[in-house]
Amino acid sequence: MRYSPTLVDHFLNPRNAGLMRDPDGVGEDEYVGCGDLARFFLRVQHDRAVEVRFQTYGCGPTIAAASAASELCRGRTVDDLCQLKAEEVEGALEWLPEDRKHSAEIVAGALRAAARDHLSRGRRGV
Amino acid sequence: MRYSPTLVDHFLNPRNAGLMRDPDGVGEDEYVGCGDLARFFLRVQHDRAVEVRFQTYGCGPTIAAASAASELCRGRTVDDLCQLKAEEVEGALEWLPEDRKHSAEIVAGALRAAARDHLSRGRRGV
Amino acid sequence: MNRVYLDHNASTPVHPEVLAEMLPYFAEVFGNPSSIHAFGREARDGLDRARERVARFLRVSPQEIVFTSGGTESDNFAVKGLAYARGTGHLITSKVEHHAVLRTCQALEAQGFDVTYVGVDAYGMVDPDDVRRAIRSDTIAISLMHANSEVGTLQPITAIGQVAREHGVPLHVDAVQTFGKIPLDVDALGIDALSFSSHKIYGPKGVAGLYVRKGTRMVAIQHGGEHERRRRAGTENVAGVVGLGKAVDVRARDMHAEAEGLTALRSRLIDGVVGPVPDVRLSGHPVERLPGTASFLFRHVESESIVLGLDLKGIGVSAGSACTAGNVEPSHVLVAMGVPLDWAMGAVRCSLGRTTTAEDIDYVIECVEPLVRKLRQVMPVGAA
Amino acid sequence: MNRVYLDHNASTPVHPEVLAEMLPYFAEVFGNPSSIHAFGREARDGLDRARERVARFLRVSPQEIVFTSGGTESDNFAVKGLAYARGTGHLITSKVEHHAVLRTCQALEAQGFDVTYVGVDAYGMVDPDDVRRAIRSDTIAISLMHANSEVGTLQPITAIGQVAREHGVPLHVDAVQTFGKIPLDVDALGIDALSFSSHKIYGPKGVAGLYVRKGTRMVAIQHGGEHERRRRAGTENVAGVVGLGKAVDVRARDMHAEAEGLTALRSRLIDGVVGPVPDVRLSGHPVERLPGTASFLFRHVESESIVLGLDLKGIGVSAGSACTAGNVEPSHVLVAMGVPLDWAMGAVRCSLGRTTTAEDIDYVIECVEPLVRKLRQVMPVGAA
Ligand SMILES: Cc1ncc(COP(=O)(O)O)c(C=O)c1O
Ligand SMILES: Cc1ncc(COP(=O)(O)O)c(C=O)c1O
Repeated sequence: MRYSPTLVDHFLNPRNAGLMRDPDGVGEDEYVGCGDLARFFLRVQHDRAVEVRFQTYGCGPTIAAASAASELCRGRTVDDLCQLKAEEVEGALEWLPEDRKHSAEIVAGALRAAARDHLSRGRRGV
Repeated sequence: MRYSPTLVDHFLNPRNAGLMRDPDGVGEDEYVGCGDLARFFLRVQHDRAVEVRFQTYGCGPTIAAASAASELCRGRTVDDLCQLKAEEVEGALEWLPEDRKHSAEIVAGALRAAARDHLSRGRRGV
Repeated sequence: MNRVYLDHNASTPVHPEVLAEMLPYFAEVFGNPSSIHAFGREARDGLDRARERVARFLRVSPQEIVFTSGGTESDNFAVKGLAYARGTGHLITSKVEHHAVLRTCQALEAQGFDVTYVGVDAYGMVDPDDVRRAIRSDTIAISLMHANSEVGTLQPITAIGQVAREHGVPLHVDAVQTFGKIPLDVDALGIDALSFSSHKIYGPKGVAGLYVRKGTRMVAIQHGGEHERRRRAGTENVAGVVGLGKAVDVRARDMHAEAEGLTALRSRLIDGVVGPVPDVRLSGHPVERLPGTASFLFRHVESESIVLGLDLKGIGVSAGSACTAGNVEPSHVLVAMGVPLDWAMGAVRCSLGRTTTAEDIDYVIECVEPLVRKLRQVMPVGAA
Repeated sequence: MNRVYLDHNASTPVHPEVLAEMLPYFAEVFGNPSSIHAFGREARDGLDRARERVARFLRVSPQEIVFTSGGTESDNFAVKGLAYARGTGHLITSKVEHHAVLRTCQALEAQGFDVTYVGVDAYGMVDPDDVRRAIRSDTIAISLMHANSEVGTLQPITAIGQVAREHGVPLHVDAVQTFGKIPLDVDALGIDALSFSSHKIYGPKGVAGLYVRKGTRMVAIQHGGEHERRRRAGTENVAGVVGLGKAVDVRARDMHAEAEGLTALRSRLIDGVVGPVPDVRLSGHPVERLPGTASFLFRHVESESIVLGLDLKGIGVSAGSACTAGNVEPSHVLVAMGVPLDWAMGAVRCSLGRTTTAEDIDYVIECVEPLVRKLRQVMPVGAA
C-alpha cells in the first residue's frame, strides 16, 4: 500500500479541520511545485497551544498530515512548535511516499509560521 | 511454408548437377547483391539441347531453380532457350518468395547466355 | 469492496480472446521472425497475420503498417521521422497534444526546427483556420491528435486534413485514443501517418503501431537491423504484435455496439455527478467527444484528493493526465482551454470501458457527492 | 520429424516459470503504473519488483536500471544518449558490433559526430591498445560489445574499461549476448552503461533494459511522459518487464550450472563437425567465447543452402547474422576478422540453449556431413 492506514484514517476523518475566529496565531505554507497549501490557526494559553485548527488545499496526504499535526501539537509550547520538524509530522502518519514528502513539510512549515506569528504578536493571548 | 514441395525436392535431389566436358555452349549469370551464381552447360544436336548440366553457388532456391530449369530445357531448341524467361523457371518451382526471385532470374540468365554462346560458336555441335 | 475501474484511457485489461491468441507465441512459437528456418517462419507468420488484420481494419495495405513499442514511440517516430527526412523546417501542432508529441516537438525545437503550437477553444478544439494560418512555405509536417485523452474532445481532422492536402504538407494524427473506439478512415481524413496503440484497446502493453501512407517521406529513428522494411530496427515483439492484431479484430467486431452503450453510461454518469454536486462542470466538448470519456472539474477541490478518496472506495479514476507520473500541476490541456485555475486543479477524468456497468456508474455517483462535500470542508475556498 | 533448435542467440522460448509470473499482468493486474489508484499501484509494484531483481543480479541500484523495448533500443539509447548529452565529439566502437550499434554510429556520423571503428584480430577480438590509441581529447564515448553474437568471441572488457576510466570516457557495453549467460560485474569491468535483453535469456520479446551508472550524463531519446525517472517516456510494458525480472532470477539460479553443460555440448558439436567434414573450421576465439556458441565456416558452400538443408531436417541454425532479415551478404564480422570470402560465405552459427541435449547435437552432426558433401557437388569450387 502506498499510504499507511493512519494516513488513510486522517484523510477520511480529518480532525480539527476548519477556520478559527480571532486566533492567537496564523501561519501558512505553500509548496510551489504543485500549489498545495496549508493554513494553521492557534489558540494559545499560558504559552501553550490549547486549540489547533487548519485548512488545507492539496492532495490526500496533505490533508492527512494537517489533521495528524493538529492532534500532535495540542498542548505543546509555542517555543516548541517553532522548532517543529517535518519528520515528526511524517512519523505521525507512519510514512509518506517519496513524492509526497512535501505534505509533511508544508504542514510543519505552516505550524511553525503560526507559532512565530503568535510570538511576533507579543505573546498576547495569555 | 516458405518454399514449395517441388522446390524442396529439387534442392534435396538436384537433377543434372555437375560439369560437362566439351560443351556446345556455356553461360553464366550472377546476382551481384549476394554473390549467387549459376553456370549452365549445353550439349546441342540438331539445334536442340539434348543434355543440360549446371553448377550453382547460392542459396537453396538457386540450386533448386537450376535443377528444375535443367529438366525444363532438355529437348528445347536453342532459339527457344535464348528467350527463356525467369517466370517460366519460377513456375517450374510453383513459387518463390519475394526475396528469392533472383534465383529464377540468374538461372534463366545463365541458360540464355549458354544458348547465345552456342549460337556465337556458329552452331557447330550438329 | 466494490472495485470499479473508470480509467480506460490510461490502460485496459487484456481481452481474454486476445490473451488466448498470444499465449502460444511465448514458449511454443518462439523463433526470431528474421530467422529463415521453420522456427523463425512460424513467428513471421504470426507477425504477418497481425499486420494484415490491422491493415484490413484501417483499409490500408499491410506494407503501410509499422509496429512499434508503444504510442509514445509511434508519436516520436512519426514526428521525428517526418522532420528528419526533411532536415530543417517548420512544424505545426497544438497546445493540447499528448506529451509524446509535445515534448518531441520541443526536442526538435532545441535541434533547430521551428514549431507553431496552435491554441484551442474552450472545448479543447483546434480551429482548422488556425492551422491554415500557421502554414508557412517551409512547413514540413502537421501533427494533431484525433481525440484528447484528458477531456475526450474530438478534433476536426477532416477539415485539417483538407488544409494539409491543399498545402501539400504531410499530416500525422495521434489516434491512440480513438483507434478501435470510433470509425476512422485515413483516406477520407487525409491522414499520412497515424499512431495507434494496443493497451488502450484491450491489447497488451509494450506494442503499438504507426500507419505510414505509401510514398510518405519518413526516416527511421531506431537504427539497427533491417526489420519492418527498414523502418524500425529491432527484433519484433511477436506475442505483443499478435495480441494487437487480435485486439483490433475484436474491436472491429465489438466497437460499434459498445460505443452506443458507453455513450449511454457516460450520460448517466454526467447527469449523476453534475446534478447533485455544486460547483462542478463537465470539461471538453459536449457532443464531439469520445464515447466513454467524461472529465469533470470540481471547483476548489484538489483533484488528487478526489482520486484518493475514490480509490479508498475501490474506484479508479484519474487526476489530470494519468500518463504523467506524480504530476499534480494543472493539466496543460485545461490551461490551453482557458479553464481558470480554481476549476482546473479539480479535474478528474472518468473513462469507461467495455465491462463498465450501470451499477458501476451508480456506485461512483453515490461516492462522489459526499466525498467532494467533505473535501470542501477542509479546503479553504479560493485558496488555489 | 526431430526438431532441434540451435539458434538461441537469435531468440529463446520463454521459460515456463517466466510465463507463469507474467500471466496475471495481462488481464488481472492491468493498470497503468503511472496511475495513482490501486489498479495502477499494483502494476507499479510489479515493475518495482522486477527492477529490484535486475538490480540485485547486476549488483547495482534499482534507480540505475531503465527498461526499454529491446536490445536495439537499449543500444540506440546508450549511444545516442551519451552522444546527444555532449552535443558534439568523437566516439569509438568496433567493426564487429551489432547493427544496433553500428548503424546508430553511422547515423551519428551523418549528424556531425566523428566515429572511429577499431578493427579486430582473426578471432574477432578488439585490442585494448587500439582503443587507447583511438582516444582523442574530444572522445565522448566508447561502445563495445561484450560477446559477439555471430562468432561468440568475448571482448577484453576489463582492459578496455581500464582505458576508458584512465581517460575519463564513459564506456557502454552491449551485453545482449552475455547478460544472464556468464557472470558480469559492471564495477570490475568499468562499465558506465550496459545493454541487456530479455528474449535472449528465456524472457519475452519486446522488453530489455539499460543499466546507467549513477552520475553518467545521458539524455533520453524517446520523449513524452515522465516514466522511468524521465529517462524513457512511454507506458511501461508491465507484463514484459515482470517477465524480464523473473527471467533474470532464473538465470541467476541456473546460469552457472548450465554454462558447464553448454560448454561440454558445444565441444561435442565442434568435434563432431570439424572432424568428419573436410574444409570446415570454427570461427571466433577458441577459448574466450560464449559457452553455447559454435560458428562454423564451410568453405565453398553457400551458408543459406546449409541452413535450408538443415531446416528440412527440422534443425534451426543461422546463416551469418540471424538478426538481419534476408541478408545473405558476407557478415561484416567475418570480413572484419579477415576471413576470406570463400570461407565467409559458408558461415553457419549454432547456438545452444538450456534444453539442448547430447542427442540433439548428435542428430545435427549426423545431418551436416552428407548435406555439405551434396551441396559441394552442385557448387563450382572456387566460384565465390
Ligand atoms: C493521445 C495519446 N497519445 C499517446 C499516448 C502515449 O501512449 P503510451 O504511454 O502507451 O506510450 C497516449 C497515452 O495515454 C495518449 O492518450
Ligand atoms: C549483441 C547484440 N546486440 C543487440 C541486439 C539487438 O537485439 P534486438 O534485436 O532484440 O533488439 C542483438 C540481437 O541479436 C545482439 O546479439
